Amino acid sequence: MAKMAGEASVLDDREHALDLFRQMALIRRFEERTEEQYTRARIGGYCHLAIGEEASSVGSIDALVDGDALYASYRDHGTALAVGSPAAAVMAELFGKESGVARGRGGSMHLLDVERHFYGGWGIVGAHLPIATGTALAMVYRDLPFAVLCQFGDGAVATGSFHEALNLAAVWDLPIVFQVINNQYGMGTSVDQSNAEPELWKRAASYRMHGEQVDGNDVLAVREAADRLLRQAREERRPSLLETITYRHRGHSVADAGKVYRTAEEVRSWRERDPITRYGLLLGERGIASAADLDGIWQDVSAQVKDAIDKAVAAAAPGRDSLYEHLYGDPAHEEQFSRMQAGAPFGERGGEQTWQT
Amino acid sequence: MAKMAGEASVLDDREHALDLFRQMALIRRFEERTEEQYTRARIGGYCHLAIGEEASSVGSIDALVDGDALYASYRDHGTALAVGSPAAAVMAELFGKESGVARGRGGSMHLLDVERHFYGGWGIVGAHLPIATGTALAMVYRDLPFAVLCQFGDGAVATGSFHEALNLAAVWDLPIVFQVINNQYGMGTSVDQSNAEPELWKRAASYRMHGEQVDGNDVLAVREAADRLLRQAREERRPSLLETITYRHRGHSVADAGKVYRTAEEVRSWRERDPITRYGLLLGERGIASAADLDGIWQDVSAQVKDAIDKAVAAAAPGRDSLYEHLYGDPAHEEQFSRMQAGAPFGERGGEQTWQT
Amino acid sequence: MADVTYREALRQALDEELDRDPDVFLMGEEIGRFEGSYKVTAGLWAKYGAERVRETPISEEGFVGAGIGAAMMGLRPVIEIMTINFILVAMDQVVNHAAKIRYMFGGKVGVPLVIRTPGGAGAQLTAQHSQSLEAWFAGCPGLKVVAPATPADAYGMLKTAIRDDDPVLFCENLVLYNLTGPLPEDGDGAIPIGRAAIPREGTDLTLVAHSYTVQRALRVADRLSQDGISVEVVDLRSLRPLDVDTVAESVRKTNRVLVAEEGWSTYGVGAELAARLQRVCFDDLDAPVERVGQAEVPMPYAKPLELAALPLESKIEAAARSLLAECGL
Amino acid sequence: MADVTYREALRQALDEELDRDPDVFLMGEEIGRFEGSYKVTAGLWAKYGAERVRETPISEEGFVGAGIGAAMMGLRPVIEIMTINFILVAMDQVVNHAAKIRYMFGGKVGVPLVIRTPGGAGAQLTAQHSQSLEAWFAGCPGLKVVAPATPADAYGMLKTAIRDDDPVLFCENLVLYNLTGPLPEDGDGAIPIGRAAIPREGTDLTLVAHSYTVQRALRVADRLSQDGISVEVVDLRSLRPLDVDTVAESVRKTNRVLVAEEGWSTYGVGAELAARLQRVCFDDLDAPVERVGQAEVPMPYAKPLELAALPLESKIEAAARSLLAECGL
Ligand SMILES: Cc1ncc(C[n+]2csc(CCOP(=O)(O)OP(=O)(O)O)c2C)c(N)n1
Ligand SMILES: Cc1ncc(C[n+]2csc(CCOP(=O)(O)OP(=O)(O)O)c2C)c(N)n1
Ligand SMILES: [Mg+2]
Ligand SMILES: [Mg+2]
Repeated sequence: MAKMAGEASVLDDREHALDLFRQMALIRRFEERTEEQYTRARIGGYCHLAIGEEASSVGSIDALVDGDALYASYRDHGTALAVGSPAAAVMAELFGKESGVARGRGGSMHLLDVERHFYGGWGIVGAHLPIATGTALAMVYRDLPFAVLCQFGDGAVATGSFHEALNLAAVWDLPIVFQVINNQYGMGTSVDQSNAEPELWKRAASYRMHGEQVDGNDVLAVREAADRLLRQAREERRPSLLETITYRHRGHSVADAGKVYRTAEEVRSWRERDPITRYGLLLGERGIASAADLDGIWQDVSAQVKDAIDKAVAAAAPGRDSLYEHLYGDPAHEEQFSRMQAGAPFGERGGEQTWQT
Repeated sequence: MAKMAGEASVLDDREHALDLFRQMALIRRFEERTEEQYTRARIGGYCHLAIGEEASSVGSIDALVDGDALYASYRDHGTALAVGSPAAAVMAELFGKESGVARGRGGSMHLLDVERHFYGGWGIVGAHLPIATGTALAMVYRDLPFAVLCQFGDGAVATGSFHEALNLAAVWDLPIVFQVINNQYGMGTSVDQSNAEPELWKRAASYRMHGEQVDGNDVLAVREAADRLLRQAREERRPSLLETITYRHRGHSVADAGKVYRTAEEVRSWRERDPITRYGLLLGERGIASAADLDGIWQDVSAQVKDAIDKAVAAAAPGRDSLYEHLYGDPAHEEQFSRMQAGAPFGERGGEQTWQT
Repeated sequence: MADVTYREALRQALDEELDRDPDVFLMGEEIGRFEGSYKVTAGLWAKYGAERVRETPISEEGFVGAGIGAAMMGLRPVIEIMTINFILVAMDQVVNHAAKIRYMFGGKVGVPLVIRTPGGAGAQLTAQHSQSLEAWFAGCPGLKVVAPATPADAYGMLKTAIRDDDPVLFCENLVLYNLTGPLPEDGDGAIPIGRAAIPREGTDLTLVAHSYTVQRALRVADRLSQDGISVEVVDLRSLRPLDVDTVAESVRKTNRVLVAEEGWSTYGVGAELAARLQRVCFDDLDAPVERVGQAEVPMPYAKPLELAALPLESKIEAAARSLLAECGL
Repeated sequence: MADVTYREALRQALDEELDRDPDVFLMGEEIGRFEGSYKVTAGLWAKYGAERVRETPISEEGFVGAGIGAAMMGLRPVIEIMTINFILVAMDQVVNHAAKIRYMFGGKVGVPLVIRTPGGAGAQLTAQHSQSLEAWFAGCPGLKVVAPATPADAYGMLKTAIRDDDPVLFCENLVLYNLTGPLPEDGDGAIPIGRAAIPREGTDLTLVAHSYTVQRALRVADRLSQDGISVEVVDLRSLRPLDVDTVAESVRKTNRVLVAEEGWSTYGVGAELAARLQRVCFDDLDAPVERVGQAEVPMPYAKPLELAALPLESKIEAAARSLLAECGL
């Protein structure tokens, strides 16, 4: 969340500058340990890591103010951490524990943190763009001075949802920044294979919307652009499209080695542009942080992640008897469904009542 | 269908020049009589007239060569006529007769003429764009030297299908011309209410595709642009987006008076730009046709439409016993479904067998 | 109070809810100046303005999604999908999103959304505009699906749906819009979800239906009564929750049941009801549960074919008579 | 011939059909260089090239539509939708278009299209990636829907589906891909659509299933046989057409039937079967048709909840025992 109100450079505020580093380091360490926990089968399902993309995520999320809303794709562990969700609650979600951010129901792809205005973690490519647009509509409807940041991958740009959402946001003058995190691939498909116009930010023109591209591995550049565009959204109710160019070091998911569709050379060249190393060097150059300072941060975040894992291991899984909880929220729903029990599949007769609401 | 191969001007070929007039006149008269037949309840369902849009339709369809495929929206009476389907078969379809182009199953919105490569008449806004794209793909797959012309309304531009189809066509280098017939409104919604970028042709840029706009009430301008873009599609396998600006004189459908969302003044001003009157004047000015010539054409097409109505009135409606015909085409389908009769709804017991395949 | 049309009942419910709760707003194609393709929102745009009666481009996936995102913030969007046929382009938003959000996010956020949409057939609108797809949604946990058959229920259940904290698919019917009837007399007329109604009592046969088919069922009951056959008509009103109890109670009395519906019977509403009833009324049924639905084809255009495909009264009546004959009645 | 996996059986069928008919081509996300998200198309891109094994952007609505448009020209596209969950964004193309085109256009054009897509759950993929939605499509006239449960059927029915002149939804299952079994011995192995199979005969109970649930059913039958209970397992193989005859014949022998499925039971496959069977086997049934399906919630992530939601063998077995107990067995 935004640490400063004005226009001052991040680097002038040492605490803020270090915090950006800390956030990225936390994500990196969290993802590494997540991968390890996944291979130990403590985490199930799909598991998409954001290693290499930390600056794209942290830079723009850092520009949010309290009240702004955030949406992300399924590659959302870093999103939750950047927004400030406790690492333990995030890890607990990956472990499927009741103390997880979604009470263990959502897992890796469906993190959220409503108190921090983070509205998920979504699994259908492109589909959360219209939803985020609706949240921006709610801000206008309620006359709130806030904006929405909606992050998604380059793969989403080819979906009909992308087009409908951007057009609606523009036709309706909604306060939303669409951030495409262009990590070069959607699974094994490259951006130019998916998109006739691979300069994705240019699509903004189809909606008379401002579009721009920044180096997504430069956390300060991302932050600057996001901050500016979010302000424009809040103050002028103008949507925009921000493309941040980055790379995922790992495969699409932990199950994908990521070697078939790209060369070792390509991966290596991007690793050399690692956003965290790069920002660390900058902090050193500017005399903001010594190697020891950064080391200290790495140790802190490592301890934090270790603690998160320990807590997640120890946490309780949801009980089987809670299977039907949270399906409906309306207080009347039990009454509404009360007459649907009769003849329900495996109902009256079976020892176990599996039909409930 | 294209009457000339080369680059020569349409006006240099008197027969061709008159044919364009004749086609537009036929559509106009057909639509007028259709409206009348609809109010006499001989036609049911929805009924969308293309009065005022004749030049947009005829101009581009005239640029097709035999082998090119054509797709249209539900506003398709004129499309079928322009492609050369017998007026009697088109009218019979509107009357729901077995001799109709779709054997009376499709009605007004679902005309087609496979022999003339006209692949329908579609009712879900935007949805035929991907389908037309697939037909263009088939042409490449089969290495045919033909192109697809896909016509749709301005309303379709806001659909996800528009975006997905144009992107696929561009990514795959398909021979297709997407023609948006911009008649200013989708039902009662104006183009700028639906589209953040109301210059619809500009959307082509999002797909690195050529886009252009022409006066859709100028049949020669439409023909010239379509001819050029279809050639480009056939010869260079490059898709494009062509916007033709026109106006529908009537309401959205026969049920809509078309008065709530536009002023009488606006309608009047467009009627003054009537594409048929205008082209007739041009033919006169250039000495290609006298008032008497044009009158003769009007009489011919009126007779043709009258004949079509007479035939449609006299034609037989499909028999109730043909209800299950054409559902599946595979020769094995009856055998496949033979074991599904048992316990079918209202099956064995009822006097009438409604479950069949 | 004078009788009103089903259309007017809906309009009044919308008007009153817009008036009552500033979080309620409408969204859909042509619902503003044009007053709705079927004129359900007549006068509301003029009264409440473009923010609360929001017109949309032809982007069902987009604006259903936008409704979800607004509902997640606590607003109560009421979306009109011009006809149920077009919901197919927004299916992912309804099924993968609206229905799943609360559960998938562990109850941390909900979706108080209503999607109003008419289904039905009979005006030669052909294959792509004549469907009754409600059973698919009724099979989807997380959604509620209602399909009122009278002006009073349309009015009362729309209010309840709007006040419900969960997503409700509110199925209307093109043929019902002009049906007239009284509005509820007492209170604000809200009618609970999940309760079937018995618009006509009888003893020989239970005839179950929803939406417009209830009106057909009532006419069939009339006709059969002329031959001394007493038909009890059950109006399901709600498909999820499905009030199996009420149907079962009726069947325990009549011992025979026919389910009529406008959609295709196979894998349809009648299938679920038959599956329930053969279980809870196993010893009460004198004959199997029977079903009548649309002929299993896309709806054809030509009038004779359309008539042959529709579950008309004649067809329901024939099925009823055949079922009764089976039982020696 | 050595046993092959279900995945390999599919791959071989695709390979042979690509080889046999130049009009057959594949289309889908990641099916080329990446060889398919579940590796079903391994080696085919290398063998047949990018024109015949066409990779697509994430545009399901777009490329399903493109498949339809290519099929209308007489090509035979075989589309892979990565999992059935994503078909919801292409639902309009499947239901309003593929299913209706031939009929709506009076038989003048057809759609020889296959859509292959895996459903199923069990690997903690959560609500948006764990569905079994095939019943909805099975309810749609104009489509055929198959769901093979063995490598031989996967192989043989995929061939038949590709050669069929009408659109076929070919349902695979994530959990089945690694199942091994023999391929058909004779001819080219094509297996007709619309014929259920009886992988295990029995006399006490008919247990009906499709797709992966057939494997569960067979294991349940094994377990029950240890207690002297003889279970006949019917593998539906096809949901539209649905081979009611074979199930009914079995029920006439066993007098008891349980339908198990991976999807939600309510308005599901078992509903339709129950509706049919209570009719054609009215006097043969000793007890009502029973159903077991997924718990009626979006699939939760946490393992204990997922296990509680899945129609596991234990649950099927319990339902079977309870049904038999009902009948004094
Ligand atoms: C509609 C839809 N189609 C397919 C998928 C399967 N899928 C999951 S992730 C993915 C690639 C997305 O790539 P991108 O948007 O670039 O995000 P990244 O993984 O690079 O972060 C695909 C095809 C899906 N989830 N949703
Ligand atoms: C997906 C979808 N949504 C809504 C409709 C209802 N509808 C039919 S025509 C129409 C307006 C289309 O306008 P446009 O594309 O400009 O074509 P025009 O009628 O002007 O020729 C609408 C909204 C539909 N058929 N399909
Ligand atoms: Mg990507
Ligand atoms: Mg228009």
